[in-house]
Amino acid sequence: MGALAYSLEQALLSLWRGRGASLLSIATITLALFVLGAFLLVTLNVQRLVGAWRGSAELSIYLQDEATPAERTAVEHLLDASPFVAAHDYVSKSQAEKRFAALFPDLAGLSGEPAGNPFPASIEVRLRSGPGTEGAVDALAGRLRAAAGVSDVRYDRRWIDRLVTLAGIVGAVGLLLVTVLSVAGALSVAIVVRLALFARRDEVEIMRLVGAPLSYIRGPFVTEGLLHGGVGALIAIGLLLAGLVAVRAEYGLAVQAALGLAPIWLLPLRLCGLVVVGGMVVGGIGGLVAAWSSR
Amino acid sequence: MGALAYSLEQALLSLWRGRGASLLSIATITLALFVLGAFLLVTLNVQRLVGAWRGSAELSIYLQDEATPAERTAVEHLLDASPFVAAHDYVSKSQAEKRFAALFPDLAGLSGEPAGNPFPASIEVRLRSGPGTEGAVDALAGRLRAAAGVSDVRYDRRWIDRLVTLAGIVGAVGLLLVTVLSVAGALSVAIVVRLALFARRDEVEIMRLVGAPLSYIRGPFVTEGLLHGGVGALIAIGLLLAGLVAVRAEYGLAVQAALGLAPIWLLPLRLCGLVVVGGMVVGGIGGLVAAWSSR
Amino acid sequence: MDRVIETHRLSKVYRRGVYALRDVSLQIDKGEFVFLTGPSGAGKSTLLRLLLCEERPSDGRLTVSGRNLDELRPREVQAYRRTIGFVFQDFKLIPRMTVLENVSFVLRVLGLSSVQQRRRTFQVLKWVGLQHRMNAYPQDLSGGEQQRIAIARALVNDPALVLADEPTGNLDPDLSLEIMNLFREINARGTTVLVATHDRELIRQVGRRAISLDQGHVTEVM
Amino acid sequence: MDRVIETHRLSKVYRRGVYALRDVSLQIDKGEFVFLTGPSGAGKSTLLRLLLCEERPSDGRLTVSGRNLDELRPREVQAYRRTIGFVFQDFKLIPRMTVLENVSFVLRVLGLSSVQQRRRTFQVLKWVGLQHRMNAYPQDLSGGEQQRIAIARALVNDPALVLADEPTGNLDPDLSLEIMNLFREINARGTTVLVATHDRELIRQVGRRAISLDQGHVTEVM
Ligand SMILES: Nc1ncnc2c1ncn2[C@@H]1O[C@H](COP(=O)(O)OP(=O)(O)OP(=O)(O)O)[C@@H](O)[C@H]1O
Ligand SMILES: Nc1ncnc2c1ncn2[C@@H]1O[C@H](COP(=O)(O)OP(=O)(O)OP(=O)(O)O)[C@@H](O)[C@H]1O
Ligand SMILES: [Mg+2]
Ligand SMILES: [Mg+2]
Repeated sequence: MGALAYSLEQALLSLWRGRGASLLSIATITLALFVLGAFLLVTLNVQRLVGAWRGSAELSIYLQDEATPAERTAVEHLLDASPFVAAHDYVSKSQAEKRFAALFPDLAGLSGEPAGNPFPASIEVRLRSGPGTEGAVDALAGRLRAAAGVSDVRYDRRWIDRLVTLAGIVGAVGLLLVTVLSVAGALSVAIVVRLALFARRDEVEIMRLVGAPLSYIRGPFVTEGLLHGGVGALIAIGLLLAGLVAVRAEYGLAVQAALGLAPIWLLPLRLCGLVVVGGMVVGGIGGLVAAWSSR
Repeated sequence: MGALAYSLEQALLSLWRGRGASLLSIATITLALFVLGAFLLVTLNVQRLVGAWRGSAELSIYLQDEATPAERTAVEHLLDASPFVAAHDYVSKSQAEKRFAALFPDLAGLSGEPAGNPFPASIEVRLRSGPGTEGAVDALAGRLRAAAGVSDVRYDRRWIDRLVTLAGIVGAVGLLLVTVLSVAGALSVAIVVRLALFARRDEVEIMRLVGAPLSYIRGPFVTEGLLHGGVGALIAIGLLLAGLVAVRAEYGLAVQAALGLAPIWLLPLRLCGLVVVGGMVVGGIGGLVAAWSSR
Repeated sequence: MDRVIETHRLSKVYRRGVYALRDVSLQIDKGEFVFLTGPSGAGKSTLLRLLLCEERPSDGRLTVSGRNLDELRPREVQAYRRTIGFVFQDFKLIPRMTVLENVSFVLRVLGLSSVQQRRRTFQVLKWVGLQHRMNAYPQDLSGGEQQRIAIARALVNDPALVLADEPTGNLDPDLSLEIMNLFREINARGTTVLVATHDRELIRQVGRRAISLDQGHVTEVM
Repeated sequence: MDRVIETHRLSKVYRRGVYALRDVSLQIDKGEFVFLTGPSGAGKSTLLRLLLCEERPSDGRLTVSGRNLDELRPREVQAYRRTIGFVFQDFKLIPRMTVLENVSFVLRVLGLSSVQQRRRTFQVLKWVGLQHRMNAYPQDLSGGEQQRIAIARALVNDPALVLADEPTGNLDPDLSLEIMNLFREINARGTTVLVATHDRELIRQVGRRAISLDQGHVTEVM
């Protein structure tokens, strides 16, 4: 009990008396955890985004102008039968023209003139994502392309592949960086606690010589590591939140418009907990190691 | 001269005698510079990749089966007239069928059966990228859509927008991280030099009191900072090279296949120079600041 | 009578074969007041450091109150040190702590209440004449003042054994004698005292048993 | 005769209003050998620290060889210190350097060739009787040995002024007298020597002028 109270008191005192070095140390831990958290956050959000995009992957079936309603129904039956189709939507020729006019108002006059409405009717299909989807959808696309009344089938697969590859690379780089940064974080805690120990190695030696129990000698360092880690983690979380809010305010609408999806702006509680606990554990371990290694 | 030789000698001695702390310090600088370099590298490559993709953005013009050669020529004239078209390529119905058969050999039987060849002839257009391209290409697409003999025009704009937005976000996050990491790097150098100073503050005080010139007192610390920074930078460059080679070996082919482009695997000499000079400057400044602040 | 300190053919060799002590055999009984004297580098501090378990003997046996110091485990060493009052030749005060904290720390570790800590600390600071400097930091004190703080710290927990290494090296003769009288007082209450000093005048004035060392050998036991 | 040290109503107040020196006026001529004495806390070390520019006077004037120390710029302070030999009460040896390096460092700064550095260093180490320990590190020496290294360092560059703070506090009487003879020898060659000590016996034996301080005041000039 005495040693515990003493450790906390001394750690707080040391934090206060050595404000400069402590600030430096906490800043380092904050940075390490901030970068780590930011990475986890970005990776998480990109993964979800890509997931959402994959979920919304579309198959567009363009119908010939001369396609009969029966042919259209046959195509729709084909779609209903596939387990990978989430929903489908018929877009008539006139709807397609309206859409085009809405997108390009300045070209509206051009479109209708010589040969009536040039836009084909189409069926837009939303696919369900899941394992094996791609191959199956490729097969379905081939079948549809061969169906009567269908003029063309477009499946945005190439782009999705590119995106998935890109997301994979970003994820891999992210993982690498997170690893590197975890090591950097641990290293900086070690340095900082070593700094604290260096600054007080004479003191530790004196305590030893006047017979202080080991808990009194080591306790303050472990506590100081814990405090540094915890405070650094809390500041890092604050920064992450602030950054998230700022990015959201700055880019939120633009991103939403461009991506056609509301991106996921999450700072999961689990992540926060992880950062705090991680910071304290790493800080505490750093303190422990430093304290133990003191001769 | 005497002070210079003395500084170098003492810095090397300090590096050797304090191997543990020096290693820790160099490792930190290495990590900071490595992460920074990795970021610059990834940002650079992603930017080039997106640029390449934008350059290869395609416009596909599907021709009606009943389109006459004259109509096709008219369309081609329209394309030739646009300054944004880099090249165009006619794909006949039979070529389209062959392509499909090559891509989906198992569906080859399906395609030809009921209504002859279902694939439309098309003209594939490669666009030149540049400012204002997008709006102009949208207009061009509208005009083409209205031309005689054209059944549909597809412009992969939505996907490119998504990609550009994503690349922009990645770039912004990258910039933020590079900033944060530069600060972290400077901070860790400051900590490390402070550590060195802390470990030797009594010595510095004694030197002062026995009348050592200021160059003798400060020189070794500045030199030590320079050495730490330089060594750290060299190791970081080595790691970057190794990482690049490893990623290339592991993912090179897959990435190339998926992206349809050979990605740029560069470690520009400029970047290397920047990292080394940056490391030494930051290290030297850290040493200088620490040495100056020593009362 | 009880043996407090007993050494048998005790030797200490430092790196590079420097013999600081060689075959030293001596006994000190409970309640004795003994001086340890000898020229610079004779091995006085080394003997005291061995008694504090700061160093381990290279050879021979060293027992304090019947316990062989070489066999103590780390936790026991700390507990053993708490029963000793030690005045270091270079003071070894903690720069981060005030004079009061430096002295009362020893009591805190022993678990005394803070009221008791303050009372006892104030008392020993008064003994050495420095109660008015109790809120100063060690580096703000003169050499002699630091030395007296070191003495106060050694005496604060009423140790059964006091070991003092050159405790009056930075004090003027009057003050030195005062401090020696303090040691005598404590000795009169049953504490065993061993003082290393080169001040022959002081030994003469106090008039107690003195053990002379020279180049690691015991040369004279008065 | 030339004045080397001259103080006029010199005062030094530390934080919290501790007066270490109060209105001290004294003169020391070139070639003099002067003792500074007084009880613990009298202000001896403070006066020496002021002479080394380690502290700035709070009030009054302090000139050395006609230069007001308060007006020196940092670079000049360092150059001035190189002309002084100072023995610190707490030795102030650099733990990272061997005895040889500690002593020869002063010569290196002065730009002597390494042969000259070695020859001169070896000579002063012989004076203090420690040439056989020249490759040891300070923390591996006894208290008295460290003190003698500090003395060797102060004398190595043949300074015009030697200031010594309690240079024999950790030495036995015979060795103390030897060191004092060393100072006398250097003094005979024209160096001004100012030694702070509490050892009245030593002052008596050496038989030179002594200035007494008490609580910051000059009480006696013998
Ligand atoms: N840095 C400081 N801050 C505050 N007070 C100080 C400081 N240094 C010295 N003092 C005080 O100034 C007074 C004179 O100190 P000084 O060191 O000059 O004494 P001294 O004559 O050398 O004593 P001793 O013989 O014990 O070494 C003492 O009371 C001391 O406590
Ligand atoms: N850590 C060490 N490593 C090597 N040699 C040492 C070490 N400590 C002491 N010595 C040597 O051992 C011998 C005895 O040292 P000790 O400190 O016991 O002497 P002392 O009697 O206390 O002398 P003083 O009166 O000068 O303090 C000396 O020659 C010293 O140089
Ligand atoms: Mg000793
Ligand atoms: Mg003094």
